[in-house]
Amino acid sequence: MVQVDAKILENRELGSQRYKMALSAPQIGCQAKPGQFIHVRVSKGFLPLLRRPFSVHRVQGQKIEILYKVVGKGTEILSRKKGGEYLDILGPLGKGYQLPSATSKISDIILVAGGTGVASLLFLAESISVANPELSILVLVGAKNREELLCEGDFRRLGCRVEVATENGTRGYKGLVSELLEKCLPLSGDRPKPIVFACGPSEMLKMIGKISRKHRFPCQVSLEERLACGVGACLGCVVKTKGSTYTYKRVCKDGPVFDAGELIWE
Amino acid sequence: MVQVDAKILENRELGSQRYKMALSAPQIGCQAKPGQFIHVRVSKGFLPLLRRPFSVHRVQGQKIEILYKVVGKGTEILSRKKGGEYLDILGPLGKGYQLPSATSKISDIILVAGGTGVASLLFLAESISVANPELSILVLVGAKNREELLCEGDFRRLGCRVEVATENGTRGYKGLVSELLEKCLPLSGDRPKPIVFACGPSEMLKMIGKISRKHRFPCQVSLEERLACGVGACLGCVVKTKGSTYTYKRVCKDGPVFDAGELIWE
Amino acid sequence: MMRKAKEKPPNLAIKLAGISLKNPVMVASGTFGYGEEYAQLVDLNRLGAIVAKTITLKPRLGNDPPRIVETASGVLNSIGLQNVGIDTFINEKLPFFKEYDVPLIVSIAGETTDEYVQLAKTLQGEKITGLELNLSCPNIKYKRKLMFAQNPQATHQVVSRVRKAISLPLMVKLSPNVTDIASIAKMCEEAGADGVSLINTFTGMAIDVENRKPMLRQVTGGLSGPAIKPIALRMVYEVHKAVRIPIIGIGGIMTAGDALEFIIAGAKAVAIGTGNFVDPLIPIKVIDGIREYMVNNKIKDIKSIVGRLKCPKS
Amino acid sequence: MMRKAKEKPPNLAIKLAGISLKNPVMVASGTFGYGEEYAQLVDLNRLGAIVAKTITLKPRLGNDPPRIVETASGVLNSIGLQNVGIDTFINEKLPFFKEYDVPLIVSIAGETTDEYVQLAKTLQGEKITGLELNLSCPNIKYKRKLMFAQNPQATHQVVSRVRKAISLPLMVKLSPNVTDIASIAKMCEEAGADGVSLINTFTGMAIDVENRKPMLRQVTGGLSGPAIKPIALRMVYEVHKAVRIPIIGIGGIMTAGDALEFIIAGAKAVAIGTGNFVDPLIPIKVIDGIREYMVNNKIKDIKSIVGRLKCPKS
Ligand SMILES: Cc1cc2nc3c(=O)[nH]c(=O)nc-3n(C[C@H](O)[C@H](O)[C@H](O)COP(=O)(O)OP(=O)(O)OC[C@H]3O[C@@H](n4cnc5c(N)ncnc54)[C@H](O)[C@@H]3O)c2cc1C
Ligand SMILES: Cc1cc2nc3c(=O)[nH]c(=O)nc-3n(C[C@H](O)[C@H](O)[C@H](O)COP(=O)(O)OP(=O)(O)OC[C@H]3O[C@@H](n4cnc5c(N)ncnc54)[C@H](O)[C@@H]3O)c2cc1C
Ligand SMILES: Cc1cc2nc3c(=O)[nH]c(=O)nc-3n(C[C@H](O)[C@H](O)[C@H](O)COP(=O)(O)O)c2cc1C
Ligand SMILES: Cc1cc2nc3c(=O)[nH]c(=O)nc-3n(C[C@H](O)[C@H](O)[C@H](O)COP(=O)(O)O)c2cc1C
Ligand code: FES
Ligand code: FES
Repeated sequence: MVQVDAKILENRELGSQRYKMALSAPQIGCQAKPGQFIHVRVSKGFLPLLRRPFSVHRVQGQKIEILYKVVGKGTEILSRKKGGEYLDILGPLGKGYQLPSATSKISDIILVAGGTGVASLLFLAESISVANPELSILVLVGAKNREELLCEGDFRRLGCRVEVATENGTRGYKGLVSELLEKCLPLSGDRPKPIVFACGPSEMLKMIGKISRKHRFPCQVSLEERLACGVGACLGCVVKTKGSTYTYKRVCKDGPVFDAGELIWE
Repeated sequence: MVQVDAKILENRELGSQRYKMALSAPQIGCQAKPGQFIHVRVSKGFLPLLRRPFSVHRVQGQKIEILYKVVGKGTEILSRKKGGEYLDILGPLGKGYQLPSATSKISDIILVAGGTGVASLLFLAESISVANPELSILVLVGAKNREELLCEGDFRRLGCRVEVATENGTRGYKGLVSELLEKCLPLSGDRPKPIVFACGPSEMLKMIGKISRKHRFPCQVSLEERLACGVGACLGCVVKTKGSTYTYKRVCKDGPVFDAGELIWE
Repeated sequence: MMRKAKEKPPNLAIKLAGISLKNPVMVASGTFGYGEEYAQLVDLNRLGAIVAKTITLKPRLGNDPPRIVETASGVLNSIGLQNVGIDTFINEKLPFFKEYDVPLIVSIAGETTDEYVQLAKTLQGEKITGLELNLSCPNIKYKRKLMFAQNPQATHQVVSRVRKAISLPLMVKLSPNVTDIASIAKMCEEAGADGVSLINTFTGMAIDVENRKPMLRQVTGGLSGPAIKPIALRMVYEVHKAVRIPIIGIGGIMTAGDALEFIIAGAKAVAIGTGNFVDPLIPIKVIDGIREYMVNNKIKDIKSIVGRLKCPKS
Repeated sequence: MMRKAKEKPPNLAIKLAGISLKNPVMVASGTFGYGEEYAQLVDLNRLGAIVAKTITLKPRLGNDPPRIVETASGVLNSIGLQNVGIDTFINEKLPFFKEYDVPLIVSIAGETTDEYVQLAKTLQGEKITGLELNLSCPNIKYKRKLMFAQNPQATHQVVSRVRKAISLPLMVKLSPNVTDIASIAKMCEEAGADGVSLINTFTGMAIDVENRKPMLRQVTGGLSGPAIKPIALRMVYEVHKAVRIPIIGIGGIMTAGDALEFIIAGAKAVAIGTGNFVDPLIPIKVIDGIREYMVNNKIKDIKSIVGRLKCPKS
């Protein structure tokens, strides 16, 4: 974990209020693992006051990328930044996805992305395909409509199979990506169970959590909560997890990736 | 008084953190008198919260100009605005300079400007020379150093005589512009007394007030105070003036221009 | 989204302490003068009500300047109740409102209970809609050090004595500088107030470190603006649970969303203060924004959401 | 500007309630965990002192989320004193500080006076520098509804009982949610406290108007950040006039200028809370900025400006 003033290399609009920003941050890039995030101070002043968290989307040599959607004042300010400006960032933060170990004999990998949830999953797909090229990866990408679909091509270039769901049916399966997951599951008895990694809106993750319980496959989900410190000090970002009764874990430090089975969904 | 969303036509740095901004605001331009000001919302959000006041520097057809110095967060934000953006402004506000009436037989006019105080005095010089072309105007321009001198050429083009004072002596008289005023005064008995108009830092205005009392010439000064509403409603911007004991007048409504003789300097 | 012709526009009108308001959006005392200054910029007739700058028996010069300083999302003021006094108010300021069709609530402050009663009686005969007792100005020195609104007994006494003296609708403006605002509000209710206005400013200060001097000549002043909104909102919420008389929610309202927060927390009406300085059209924008919210959320009557915060059981 | 070689660097060291601090800049309870999390980012040894997250007798799970919401220049939190409890703190958290040379002040909270005494006694034997009694957490439910720090008698009782039980330096953290903080601070002084920490958070709330639900699961939370600075500063100023024990100024400090305002108003030390979240280097930047200010203003010793506000006579 380091704090750096990172130079913005590029901040490009992808359409539908989604942006991709590249930053020069080798000190972060060399440590970052899929599912980890950076905590960004979007303004030199104090408005907004708190930093904003974004998943590491990609690491390429000296540079790291984030992929974000403008949803409020912080991301709005971010979207107006230009190449050449500097951003104060903390990272890499949090506990990322547990990659399937290269030696263990394993099953299919399914990645389920909702909206900007693709951000961390592309990094994950890249890492898996480098570490374990023989693994087949199925990626389910969901969005409201075809305009909001992200990264399909990137996943295909990595050799992943990609299926698409849009809520309004303008591309691929019409409906929620969690429904698409249930359709795609290889449930025939003798195939080994898949490992599922999911990132997206909490409603989607909750549904996927249910499906994983029902079909008993291992499932890791990446959660979003409002963060303050981002480093585990303030206890502001907790989620309920199973314990003797229950216990709270910090999204920023113990997560953002959790085993679906350990969470208590409200 | 109107509230308009005025288009920024230009926002040009003049050097040493001074900027000139031109706005398209015919509804304000057509009413504005020298010494009046506009109240500018520098940010669409709420930081800074309050508007910032700037004297009308010039009116040309559809456009009005302001001349400002970057001294804090409000002016800093203003300085980063680009032509084509819009600014929410209120104006023209306040009571401006009382122009010498065109018919009365009159004496010399002396304008004394300190720093960005020139802003309102150029508009005044223009108005006087249009209304009363036969009047001779002497302008004393003061600044910290030669780099910070403003509008000398503009005054000369209007046919004014210009004398300069810099605190470090890099141009003209070395010292304060108020000292220069005392040197320039036509004190010989039979010449009619001059009328003095002054705008600049409050220390300077205070000294000029003293000089006007000593030499008994009429003197109008334009004051600065922190404003909130700018329209006379909040009573936040008062200065002490003479009354039976004393009374408070509002810089934004009863001023910003006052007769030096009516003020109680602290 | 198209609205069908038969759909009725939402109803923003409310009754507040016996006063009928076109909508629940008022302007707060001290931030709108006596209406004249803003009349050129804002259609006064569209406002729910105007609360005039607080007046006292004698004219008051107010405090020495500087009186205003900006803070993070806030403003400190120490005006010190500068005002023309009740006689000049009645003779010179009141006639202005004759041309307008907007409820006028007159805010008064005294140094003693007797002064409040005398002010109230003097106003009883005038053409005004209601009275607001300002028991909470942080910028004047009180005999007993505390403001009226910081002292439950003093609050009860002044409210009940004014109540007995007049029949005008009677609001009481409370101070947030207290341990338990709900108990003070209850005192007002018991003493016969028709409503409570929450809140006046917080006492605060700012220092010019280069000169080691206070930024305000009076050292301390009253803090207003978005900075205080979360606390003001909590106070409205607490008072709403404690009393039945209507609440006017005040503190940092800049948008329709802010106003709706207060309404949902329990305010029947709201008032804009510092917002007027930021943009004189904020009251109008808030009214329009509330209407839009009601249309979008199919709320027919604004009264139906007053105090309707859905709290999860804990 | 060149400094002559013979000029001594300014002295930032202070004594606070018997504790020697390298400089007057501490980090506030609850915003710096138990030091571990920030140790990778900040050189802990440079800090004036660390106040650890409040601990209780038993471990506490804390409140249901959401626990954090941003407001205008502020943050509302309702953590609810989640903590590992005193035993785990001593066994697992305390050893971490052995490697560091920085005063550690441990913050404790109990539901009853007895719990405070028990906690204090347990800590008396440990390697810690001082104790802070948190009498002012707005996020837990108290038996008598009010917090200790809202009740002068309860404050006096708990402070004097803890005072008698231990010899460790003893600070008391007060609540701003009171009518008269100076009188509460006086109670602390009378009861034997070595210092007061001003202030904890203001109770506030925020509402999600689209869903008409509170933004925090617990409805209300504690407001911190620049928004509250003017009020915190005024409280320090008032308390400084009322007591002789040192004051730790807390509330919205983001810059050296903010810290200096508190010092000039009367705080002998300051603590950074929310600022740590904004930029973990704020404490260090504040220390460096204070030093620079002292050099520029030829102040040899920080103590010489504590409480030295120049007030104009009025
Ligand atoms: C670990 C982590 C990784 C993230 N990665 C990404 C990413 O790669 N790309 C991306 O676009 N977004 C990501 N987010 C979400 C992103 O941080 C928020 O969208 C952003 O902080 C919103 O800031 P804002 O100021 O624009 O919105 P605000 O004005 O603060 O709020 C706008 C809306 O967004 C919601 N919101 C704000 N913050 C959060 C949050 N932390 N979690 C959930 N909802 C929130 C609010 O409820 C509100 O409805 C991530 C969040 C976390 C916790
Ligand atoms: C009627 C009037 C006309 C003005 N005309 C001009 C003009 O034509 N050109 C120009 O450059 N400036 C003018 N000013 C001053 C200008 O309004 C301030 O410089 C500006 O508001 C500072 O805003 P800021 O946010 O950048 O500074 P802040 O961050 O608010 O403050 C920076 C510094 O400026 C001082 N300051 C801030 N506001 C004022 C104020 N209103 N009066 C005096 N000092 C202040 C503060 O004390 C502080 O030291 C005028 C002021 C008034 C009242
Ligand atoms: C400059 C100024 C003057 C004020 N004068 C008065 C007053 O005379 N009487 C009063 O009851 N409240 C007065 N107030 C308080 C406001 O009416 C309001 O209660 C407070 O500002 C909080 O609301 P806001 O955050 O929307 O400004 C004044 C506030 C300001 C900013
Ligand atoms: C997330 C959070 C947790 C806090 N937890 C505690 C706590 O456990 N004990 C305590 O005494 N104060 C606690 N505080 C209050 C701070 O120590 C401090 O008094 C307050 O935040 C005001 O300072 P600030 O504006 O610099 O944040 C907490 C504050 C925040 C924001
Ligand atoms: S954001 Fe502070 S602990 Fe997670
Ligand atoms: S700024 Fe409000 S009266 Fe002048």
